Amino acid sequence: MSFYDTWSAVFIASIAGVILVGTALLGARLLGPFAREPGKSISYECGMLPTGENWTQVHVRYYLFAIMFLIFDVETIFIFPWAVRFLELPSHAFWYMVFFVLILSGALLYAWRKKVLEWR
Amino acid sequence: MTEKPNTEELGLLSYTPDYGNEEDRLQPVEAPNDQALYRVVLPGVMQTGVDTVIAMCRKSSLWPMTFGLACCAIEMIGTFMPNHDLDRFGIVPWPSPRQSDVMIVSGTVTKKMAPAVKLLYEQMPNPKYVISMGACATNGGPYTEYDRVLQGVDKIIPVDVYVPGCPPRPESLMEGFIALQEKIMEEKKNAG
Amino acid sequence: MSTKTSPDSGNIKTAELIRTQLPNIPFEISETKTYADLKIEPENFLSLVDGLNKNDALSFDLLRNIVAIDMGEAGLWAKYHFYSFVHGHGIQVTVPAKSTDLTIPSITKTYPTANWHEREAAEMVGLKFQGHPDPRNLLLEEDLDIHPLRKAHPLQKPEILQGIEDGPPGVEQ
Amino acid sequence: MTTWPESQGTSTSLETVDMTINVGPQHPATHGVFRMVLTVDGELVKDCEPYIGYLHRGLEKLTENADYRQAMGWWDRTDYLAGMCCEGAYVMAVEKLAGIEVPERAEYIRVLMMELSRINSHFMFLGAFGADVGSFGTSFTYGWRERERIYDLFEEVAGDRMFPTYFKVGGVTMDLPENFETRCRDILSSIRQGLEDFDGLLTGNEVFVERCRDLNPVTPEQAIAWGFTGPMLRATGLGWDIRKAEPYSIYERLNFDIPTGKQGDVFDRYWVRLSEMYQSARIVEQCLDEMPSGRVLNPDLPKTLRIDEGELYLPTEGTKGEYGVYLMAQGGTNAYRAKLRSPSFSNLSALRELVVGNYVADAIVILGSLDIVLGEVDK
Repeated sequence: MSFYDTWSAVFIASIAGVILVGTALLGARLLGPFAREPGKSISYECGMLPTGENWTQVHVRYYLFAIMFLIFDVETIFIFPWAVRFLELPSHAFWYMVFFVLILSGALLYAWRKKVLEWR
Repeated sequence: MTEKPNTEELGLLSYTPDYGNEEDRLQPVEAPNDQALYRVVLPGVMQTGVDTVIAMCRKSSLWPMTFGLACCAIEMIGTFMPNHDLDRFGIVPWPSPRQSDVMIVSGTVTKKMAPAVKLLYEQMPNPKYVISMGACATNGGPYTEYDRVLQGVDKIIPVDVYVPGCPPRPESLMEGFIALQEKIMEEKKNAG
Repeated sequence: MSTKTSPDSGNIKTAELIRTQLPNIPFEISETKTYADLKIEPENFLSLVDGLNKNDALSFDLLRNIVAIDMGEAGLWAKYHFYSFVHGHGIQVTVPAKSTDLTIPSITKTYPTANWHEREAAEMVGLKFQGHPDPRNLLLEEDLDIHPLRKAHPLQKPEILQGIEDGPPGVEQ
Repeated sequence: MTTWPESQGTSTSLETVDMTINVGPQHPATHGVFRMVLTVDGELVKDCEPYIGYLHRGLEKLTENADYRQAMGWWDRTDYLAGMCCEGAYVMAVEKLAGIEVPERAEYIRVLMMELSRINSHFMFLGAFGADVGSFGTSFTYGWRERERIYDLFEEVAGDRMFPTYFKVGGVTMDLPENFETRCRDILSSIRQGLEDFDGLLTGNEVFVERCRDLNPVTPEQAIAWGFTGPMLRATGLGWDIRKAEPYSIYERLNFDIPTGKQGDVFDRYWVRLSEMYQSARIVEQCLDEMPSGRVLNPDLPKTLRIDEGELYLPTEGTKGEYGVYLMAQGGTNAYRAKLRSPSFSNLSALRELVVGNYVADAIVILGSLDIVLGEVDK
């Protein structure tokens, strides 16, 4: 298999990506008449001028929930290719994935016991 | 007359945004007429083709900003609901001004509400249109004699279509939208 | 007319009941089409309100409504409507404000719902409610100092612009 | 300022600054142009500052400068969800002030129309409240299916959908069309069908009940102190309805009962309004059965209505609570002073006590459960 056969799919995908993103951005820039108005830069506060500053310190509980979500999101990324190729894989590959999922559910149990999931 | 109690020494937090005094709260806002880049880049003969295509796309997907002020808002919701369906014209009600094309001013615009209407109009992306729905938004309607009511929303923002009625029937609001679509098709040059 | 004129018009019984219960408060009783009316001076208005609220034969626990009226040369009046759930009777109390300082004692302590009613009455007619926790404008803008419901306050002239030139003959433009 | 609890072992105290969120005049959840500024610490509402007056259109000033009968155009635009309830209240007040008799048939037609517009307004509440809690489109479309039918009936009877100005001082402008009885009965059956649908859609929905149950319970004493009337007060368990307590028109001849809630929380307010609609449908049916024949308008009405000295305060049961009309006449054709006691005004004045201490999402649900109409709050 020559060099191009293996990598041609990657080339096509990246070119298509660039074209799509490019036309979207260029189209918006070309076709849409952008109007510079004083009100446009003010952040939308239901028709009122914004009060107070928005760059405030946010409580740490938001960060914890974001991290918990991230762990399980990344986990699904690993499960997808495994599930797609599941039939061709040898039978013992199943137990690898179960072991992987067990580790993460252990993490979930730990977080649960440390009362991270409660919303204080 | 009675002097105004200032809120600071009473320890009250006053969240009233300071839009300035009465006159410049009610200053009118002009419609922006910036030209899109393709009119500069493309040669003249091709512009009309692109204009018609874009105008057709724009007219068939008008997203109104739901801006219910008073009784006309209930008829406006009635027009969105399945009995007088507006979705078949591609008109999807959208709560925020950032993604909407049309501002339906449905109800009485009072002088206390005027600066908010102006700010919302400015925060809408260009090209934008305004439908003044009902007699109140057109010239103050039955409340035109009270001095805290603004006699028509076209005193502060440019209006494209006036829909008569108090409140206008859903069919007449639909007719207003169809008139707006025809207007978009005619003026496709400067809307470009 | 509806069969049972309700609330029984001019139910003087409630007014007499109040007279007997609160003998030492001077007020005049008069009759309106629906409720009896007590006219009282601002000085002993607070004591009347406490009497109405605390006295368990009256126990007026709901303040329904405060109406501020510009009576022209008779000054500014405020009319209160009270109702008692226990006994099911209602009363109207009229308080003419002194034309010198136009103040009426505020009753937000005993009736928290009076807060907004008094703010609206204050800004609409120019009465001042002494002891009100938050005397800002409610319906008008905060920096406005006009009293729309005064008789002297003008109306706005409706603008007839469209088609003004082809109006019917004889209509002064 | 909240600190991360020491039990986690991290001793750093992370100060957070309270953010002010402006739920402003143009907001889908405020049912009109109402604005409240929430001071929020994370998700918890610390303070709420309501601002009204964005729809102050001078109802009282205009009524003072117009004839008694002309002013009805403004009065039914106050509670624009139930046009006929406001018309009925104002017209009854003027008749009682002027001492004008109303024929029997007109009384029955009025009560029938008022109860239909009460159902109409409660359907809008169900639609909007469902949207506030989460089902954005479905509850609106369910509600509007019935509202359009009631609007068609109003249009057949009086020619306009929302503000038919069908009532007149002295009776009703026109008699009912011939097929009105059959039309009204099948609309009643479709209303009952609509109510079962809503029962299944919202009361049957476990998430909806979970969100509304035990949210912001109110005791009867608090409700009376804050001036709550109507469904807000009946939700706390105090079964006070002006149609029963101080009956006007022909309400004491009709038998219907007053649904009351148990602890005044958001679910009870919703449930009281839902079961009130069944009672209103019962009233409409009774009116249809006992409808006398005869004249619908008082024959000897004066050309220009002049009312000499007199004043009155007539409380009526509007859809949101006690819709009271105060009129003072000093002779002449114009009312000297007119005041609307608007239920939403008093219900809304206690918003800060209701909302503080809950989450932001629950604050929106509580505001939705008040069922305010800004046309009547700002007058």
